[in-house]
Amino acid sequence: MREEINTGAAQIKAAPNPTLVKLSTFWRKLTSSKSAVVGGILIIAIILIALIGPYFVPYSPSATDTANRLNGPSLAHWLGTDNYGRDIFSRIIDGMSITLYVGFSAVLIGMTVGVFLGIISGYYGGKIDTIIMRFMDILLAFPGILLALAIVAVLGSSLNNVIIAVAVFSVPVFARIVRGSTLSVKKLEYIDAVKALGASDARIIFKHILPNVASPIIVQATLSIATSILSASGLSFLGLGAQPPMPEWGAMLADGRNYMYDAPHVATIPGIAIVIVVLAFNLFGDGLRDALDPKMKN
Amino acid sequence: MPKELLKVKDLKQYFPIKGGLLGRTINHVKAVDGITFDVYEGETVSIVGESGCGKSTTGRAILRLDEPTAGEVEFDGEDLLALSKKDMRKKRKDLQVIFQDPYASINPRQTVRQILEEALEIQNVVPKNERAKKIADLMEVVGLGAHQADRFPHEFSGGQRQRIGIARALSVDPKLIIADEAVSALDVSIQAQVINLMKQLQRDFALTYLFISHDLGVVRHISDRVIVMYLGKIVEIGDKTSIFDNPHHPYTKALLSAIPVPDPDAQSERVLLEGDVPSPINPPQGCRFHTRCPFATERCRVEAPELRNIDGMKEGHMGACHFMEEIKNGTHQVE
Amino acid sequence: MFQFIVRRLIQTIPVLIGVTILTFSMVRLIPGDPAQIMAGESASQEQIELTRERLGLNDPLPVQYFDYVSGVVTGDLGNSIRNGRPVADEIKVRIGTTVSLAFYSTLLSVFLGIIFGVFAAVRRGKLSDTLVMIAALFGLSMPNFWLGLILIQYFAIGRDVLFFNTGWFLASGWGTWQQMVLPVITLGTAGAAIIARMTRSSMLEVIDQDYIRTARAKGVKERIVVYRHALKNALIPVVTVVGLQFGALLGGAVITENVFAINGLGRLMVGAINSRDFPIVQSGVLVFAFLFVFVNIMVDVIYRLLNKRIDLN
Amino acid sequence: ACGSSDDDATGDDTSEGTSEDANDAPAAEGGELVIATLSEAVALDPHGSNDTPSSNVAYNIYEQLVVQDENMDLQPGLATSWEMIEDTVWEFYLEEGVTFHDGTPFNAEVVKANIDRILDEAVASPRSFLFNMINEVIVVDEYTVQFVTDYSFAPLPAHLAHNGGGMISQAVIEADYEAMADGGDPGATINENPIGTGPFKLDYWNSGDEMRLVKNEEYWGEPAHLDSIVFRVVPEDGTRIADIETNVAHISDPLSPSDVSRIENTDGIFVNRTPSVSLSYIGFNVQKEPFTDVRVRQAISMAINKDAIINDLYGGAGIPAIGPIAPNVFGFDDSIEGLEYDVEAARELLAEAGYADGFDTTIWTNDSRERIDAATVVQDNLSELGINVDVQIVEWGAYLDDTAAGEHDMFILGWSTVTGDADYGMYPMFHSENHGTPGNRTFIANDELDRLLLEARQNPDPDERQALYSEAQQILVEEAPMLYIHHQEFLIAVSDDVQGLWQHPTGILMLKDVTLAQ
Amino acid sequence: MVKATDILDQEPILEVKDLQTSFFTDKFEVKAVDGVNFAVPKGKTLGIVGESGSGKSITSLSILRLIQNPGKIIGGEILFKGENILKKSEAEMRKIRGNEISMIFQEPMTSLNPVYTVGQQISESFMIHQNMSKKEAMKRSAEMLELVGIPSPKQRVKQYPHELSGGMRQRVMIAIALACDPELLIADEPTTALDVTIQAQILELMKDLQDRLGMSIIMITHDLGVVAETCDYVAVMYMGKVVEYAKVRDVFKNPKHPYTVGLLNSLPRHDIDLGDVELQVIEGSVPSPDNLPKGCRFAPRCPFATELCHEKLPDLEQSDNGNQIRCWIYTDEWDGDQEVDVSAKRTT
Ligand SMILES: Nc1ncnc2c1ncn2[C@@H]1O[C@H](COP(=O)(O)OP(=O)(O)OP(=O)(O)O)[C@@H](O)[C@H]1O
Ligand SMILES: Nc1ncnc2c1ncn2[C@@H]1O[C@H](COP(=O)(O)OP(=O)(O)OP(=O)(O)O)[C@@H](O)[C@H]1O
Ligand SMILES: [Mg+2]
Ligand SMILES: [Mg+2]
Repeated sequence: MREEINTGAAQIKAAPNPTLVKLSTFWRKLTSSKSAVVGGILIIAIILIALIGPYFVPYSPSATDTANRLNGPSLAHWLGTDNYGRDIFSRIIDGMSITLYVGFSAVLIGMTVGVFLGIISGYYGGKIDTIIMRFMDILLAFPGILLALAIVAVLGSSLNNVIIAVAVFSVPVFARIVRGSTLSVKKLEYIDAVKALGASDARIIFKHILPNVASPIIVQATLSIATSILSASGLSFLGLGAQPPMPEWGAMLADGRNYMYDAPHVATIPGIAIVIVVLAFNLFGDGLRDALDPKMKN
Repeated sequence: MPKELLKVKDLKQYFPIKGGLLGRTINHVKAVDGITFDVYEGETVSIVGESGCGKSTTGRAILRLDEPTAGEVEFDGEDLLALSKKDMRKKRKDLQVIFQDPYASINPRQTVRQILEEALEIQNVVPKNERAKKIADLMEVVGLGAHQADRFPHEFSGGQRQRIGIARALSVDPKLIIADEAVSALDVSIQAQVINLMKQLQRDFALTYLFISHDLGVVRHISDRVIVMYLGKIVEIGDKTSIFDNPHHPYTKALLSAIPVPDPDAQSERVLLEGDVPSPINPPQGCRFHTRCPFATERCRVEAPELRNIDGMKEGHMGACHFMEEIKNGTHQVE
Repeated sequence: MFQFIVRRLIQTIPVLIGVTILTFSMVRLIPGDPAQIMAGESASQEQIELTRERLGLNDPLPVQYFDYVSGVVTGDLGNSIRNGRPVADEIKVRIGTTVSLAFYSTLLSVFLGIIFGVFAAVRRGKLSDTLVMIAALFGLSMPNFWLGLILIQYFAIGRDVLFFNTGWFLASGWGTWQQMVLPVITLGTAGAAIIARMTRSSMLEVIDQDYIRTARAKGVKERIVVYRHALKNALIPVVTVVGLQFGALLGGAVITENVFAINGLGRLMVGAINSRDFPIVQSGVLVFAFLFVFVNIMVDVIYRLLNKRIDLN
Repeated sequence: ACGSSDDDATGDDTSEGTSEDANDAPAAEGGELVIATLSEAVALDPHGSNDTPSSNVAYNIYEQLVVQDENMDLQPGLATSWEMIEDTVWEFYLEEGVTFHDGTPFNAEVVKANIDRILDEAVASPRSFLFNMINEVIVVDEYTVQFVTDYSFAPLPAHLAHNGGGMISQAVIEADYEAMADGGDPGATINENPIGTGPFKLDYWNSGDEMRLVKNEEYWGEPAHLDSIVFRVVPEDGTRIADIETNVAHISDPLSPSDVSRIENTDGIFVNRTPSVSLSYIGFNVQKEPFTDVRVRQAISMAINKDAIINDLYGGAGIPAIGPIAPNVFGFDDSIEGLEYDVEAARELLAEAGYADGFDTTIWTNDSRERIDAATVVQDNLSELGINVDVQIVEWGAYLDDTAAGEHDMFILGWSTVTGDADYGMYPMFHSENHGTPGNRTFIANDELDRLLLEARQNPDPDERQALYSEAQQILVEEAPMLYIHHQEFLIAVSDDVQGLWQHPTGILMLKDVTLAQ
Repeated sequence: MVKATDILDQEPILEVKDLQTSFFTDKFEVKAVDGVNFAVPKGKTLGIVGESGSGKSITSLSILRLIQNPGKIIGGEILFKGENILKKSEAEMRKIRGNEISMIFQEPMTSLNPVYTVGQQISESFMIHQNMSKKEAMKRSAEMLELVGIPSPKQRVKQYPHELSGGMRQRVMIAIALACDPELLIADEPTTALDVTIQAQILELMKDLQDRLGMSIIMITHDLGVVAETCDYVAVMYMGKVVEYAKVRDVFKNPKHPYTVGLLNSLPRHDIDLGDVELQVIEGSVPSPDNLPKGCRFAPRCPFATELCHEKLPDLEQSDNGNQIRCWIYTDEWDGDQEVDVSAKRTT
């Protein structure tokens, strides 16, 4: 057939494993995106540091040295010391994993629940939609602090419960976004085509709608990581966040609040660390979104 | 007389319009408003008409992609509308659909193989270990070549994508295929390829087509019988030659005359219709075409015409106009 | 349009009822006894019991809920447990402050967000685009208290920071423009960042539309193409974000009010939560929810006014 | 009458800063003093609130029968003198010719009405604990009043000096009762209309924001110098500092220890330090393993470097505590030796108790900066003994609930002996009758201690009382139900323009004799 | 090389010479328009036909210099009334756009700004080019709507695009385009999105307006029926190049290029019955722009292609009937069957 010549842009003749093909195109696209590469390298670095960094830090992250408190950056303490004289550099490194854990898990939980509710709402419409979305409205209109207090009251005060509380705030955001996208995706003809093949609702939702509402989810998720870390730290003043001496960045930031004038580095350094992580994930998220979009040429 | 595969009786599809203080239904879009026709095994029936006249809605209602408001759809002797959701899913093996938009009608995230595999899996047409072969066969049948199975839709041209859609429809060995504007989006040179393919498949697999199109050239080429719709109603139905060479309804005539002929010497007498198709929310009383019909009389404004056969029409050729005889004889008087 | 607003208001009722139930049960779910907190660390048991009785805290929960809701309906929000004042008065004196704080901050967010969003979109892919978007990420990840304190240091105290005194504004209170500038910036920055991102992507979508090409084909100047033809369309999806953003602002107002010593609803609420001042918390949440819903109805109205394609009914 | 002699003493005493800078600017009558405070007053009914911000305002509006000077010694207030005429009867002689802001006279009837109100269960005053030993108030004549107590209660004058004993106009009290009869909340009328005999009157109160007092021109004693005082709520530390640095406020109360150096380095502002009558402590739940073992409690007490906490974290604002009461409180005995900081000895004790390898435990604190700081250092210090401490910050409401229920291991709290008498500082906290909410959150139950505390509060003789309290303190040091951290020092930032200010050891700002430089 | 003006009987108003427009994507250059030549006679209509992606729209946008990033006009000349448009400043260009050269786009739904009224959109042209006041412009807008046959124009000017039907929107587009009496109207598939009965109305209207206003039209379409009905000259494009440029009758009656023939052959017709024969097809599809054939662009799909065709790109040459064809068959270098009859399959 002549068409072979015409469409032979990608010279794949034999038929290798389709998942491999998918993965390799995905990889090729991902690595061809500048932002994905920069973001990816940053993320890998962050993860590596989070994993092995704590074994190489110069000081114990919880060792207080009250005689040397609130010192600015110096050779001995690269990023200075905090109000207990603890080495901020060591704490940043040591707290990386817990911070990532907080940010990630909160986003993951909020996203999972929100996406689920949003898809159900958008796909089925009608009463289900009304009920779910009204409920989301209630959540949105409800002050987060109270919700967090109540959750912790029921489940007890632990970092994990705080994560749940933070996740709950982000559910309506995801639900709204996903519902909107679902409404437009479900109108596409290919959804009707698989329906006409006899596909069940579950198959349509998970195999056909979900992947196609992925991009806004990715964008929102990468942004939410920052807000989740910050919200979690905001709760620590209610005694709900990370407990001392846990070097969770949000808590470090909040701690630094009292020394904003004399020793602004105590709050600024964890703040910058959060921004770097957020930046890394956003860059990567942008690249990921493009790579997941098959319409973008490789 | 060949067997009737599909019998549609008095099919209605109303879409609710919400509004008012409590968001209740305050009105309906009467997209399809009581149409009746049969499709015989192995033939191609086309539905033509202007945009919004209810062609697609008819197709979707038959497939139960939207649940019809009223009417009967009998397929192969079985009432489709009475089936449970689950039984309907099984039944879907026999009725397939090809859509207009070669870009929107296949999931951009699946390779051709995955698309076909999924279809086979859903209806479990062939055992798992034979699926690869079946896919390869299908690819050859639609002229794509088995080696292209692992590519993504965006790596194909529009015509090729439409072939993927056809392969997907064929994969479950259906009896009836509803083709909703299946070739409208394609360039002429590609369109011809796909039309030829569809005709060939019909011969090879004894398929029946319900072919929805607004392109009368294509319709004339592919159909055995033609249904002309206007604003949710059938205005004329008949075999292809009757409709094209001996149209009786004024709308059919206007429609045929409006199409530009690719021949600079052709001197057609054009019936120019005034205005646009009215809204299906509040369709005109009486004959729905009367607002644009050059022959409309008071009767047309009040009384809705029935489909009927008159002298000089072939058997099975029917029009829905009060004045078919008069117009034909040239004795019609517009008040 | 009137019908639409009325319908939206009716739809609000279940939401508000949901909010009252949720608040009511949550306040009672959280540990901490208002009587105990009021009495302090060193109060006798009888003392606390007496207080509980007086406050009606010993009634069965459904009775308490009913009392509360019937109070709300008849306009009687009860009295604060902490200081005995009528809840309605406590809310009345603060609501204007919080609403104006949120309003000006929204205004700032929208203004900055749109300017930067358009700027970045027009320079898509260029260095300035990247820089603006990175700045937006910074804006998003900056905690309010941090920004607030930094602004106070630099622009309220302002001494020794630059070569001249930059103490142009005041650090506390609300009323004069010198008092309002810093809190509004503090509260509005995150929103500006979000709106900038939204505006940018929305602009990028719109700028490729056919009608933009039509405008250019008419000979319209590029600046007018961008600001008149493209922006008005690009704002349509942005508007809905503004509504949600307003909700986030109300939440964020707590911290800003605290930092700038602004006597607003947010601070009242946090104080009330801490002292388990149930009547204030319940009514405060309701007011917040009502504000939120009201603003979102307004946003919908604006959305519909902007988006002529949507039928008003 | 009582005020003037104190004034001179305090004037010198307050701070060198004042006198030095005061010389440049002439002090003058009048002016408005602006105080930026952390929290707002809860109520202006002195019987209806129990918080320092309320006391700070109320102290200027209402007066008590007795006042305490900066050494916590009792001085005449609205009463010129007093005596214990029987074991259970105190007689007070009142100042004559004093009128309230509303013109009504102050007399024995008024005193009776006030005390009765505090003890009235319907009012549910949070201050009733101060006077619940009073059985009856007897009006002897217009200016003589007797208090009959259930048992002999020596510290009664000290209790009457507490600003919970502030005298409210009888007319207002009656109006308040009337309002209560109509379903109003107790104290609501008084809050609206706070009428006392004090040197200032309420001008307005914008809830949540600011409150203004104006001078009482008809004051019975020497009138105040200031025209008015504004209390503004500024919750954020940094913002209060900004306000004083930008001359928006004259006083920032309190000042965080971490900001002391900044204030000291800024021209025109100084730090005012005042030793307090309060204690900050880490309590052990003595009914919970391993704190049931006194050796464990002692070991922990000895392992903590209080000096480091005070000097490094609190900027030296306070003195290390030996026992529960501060040096300026009646009953304090400076001969008692505390447990010394000695990590080695602590290690040995712990080993003796069978915890050579330490153990895991938790320490609770609420969201107070200073308490979290202490917890963090304690956590680090104890890790040297192998004790693994999990710090948990608990929200205040829940904190009070749960510590009262005894769900804690270790916890950090404070106690202020506002009466300046050891009874207030020790009876609620250590008597086994007061487990839980009333104050004994360590759940210590020691018969000997119970006996001493009871006897000391009922014995009319100061010397005998002192002896009893010495003994009790000795027991408390040895038993170590809590780790006594420090008696803090109040820190406030004050503008150089402010002269004649001093702060009471209970934290109340003394504003009557303040003047502002023009 | 031949000149595009050669086949015209009239003065040209526009002459496009060797126009080249490319898109520079990250990986490669897409030569969307690759050396296009044609001319538009005064007062007449030139049709441009070709498959999707052949460069019709990019050609027309190039004429108005409305190519957006990453596209760029990289060569050639566009002579409008003898002046090279490509040499003009952006400000001069704006004076031409919507004033001397106007354009109608394919999608009437998306080509009108949804947030402005129809009147506002028409009057903008008047305000820009004729300095009219708002009020005056609005009045003229209503007159324009009347001109394009919209009933009760005074009310219509206040309506938004979504309140009008597709046919009416396209009339509005025409009104916008005609507002300033342009000398050249470019209509890029003006009826593709419309129903046949509406299309007939619009085509009728355009013909009528051309007769009355005497403007020149470039009619871009892929519908050969529309071409036959409205055009005087036709340029057939394939992959960024003109392959046949001829008088309209010749294209239909005596097509020369195998691609033109293929197009005509593959067209199903409603006016004649072909019986049950298969449609003649052009095999294959348009190559992707990043993988252009080396020789003749059509060679991979051409039933007559020879070695030469695959190797070398032919020029646009004058053929025996005076039209211009880009095909080796009509040249002396042709190495295939000398007797080849390209048009023989046509069954009309
Ligand atoms: N889900 C729906 N809800 C409301 N109205 C609908 C819905 N689907 C279709 N309609 C309306 O029903 C009418 C018929 O639509 P349908 O899609 O069947 O027309 P069609 O003949 O296929 O037109 P086209 O040629 O444009 O595809 C139209 O007026 C359309 O607006
Ligand atoms: N922004 C762009 N980036 C890259 N290539 C482009 C871009 N715009 C157009 N092209 C390419 O330019 C070529 C010509 O496009 P053009 O729009 O002119 O086709 P057309 O003939 O008008 O087709 P249609 O009939 O579909 O409108 C196409 O191959 C297209 O892929
Ligand atoms: Mg359709
Ligand atoms: Mg085009």
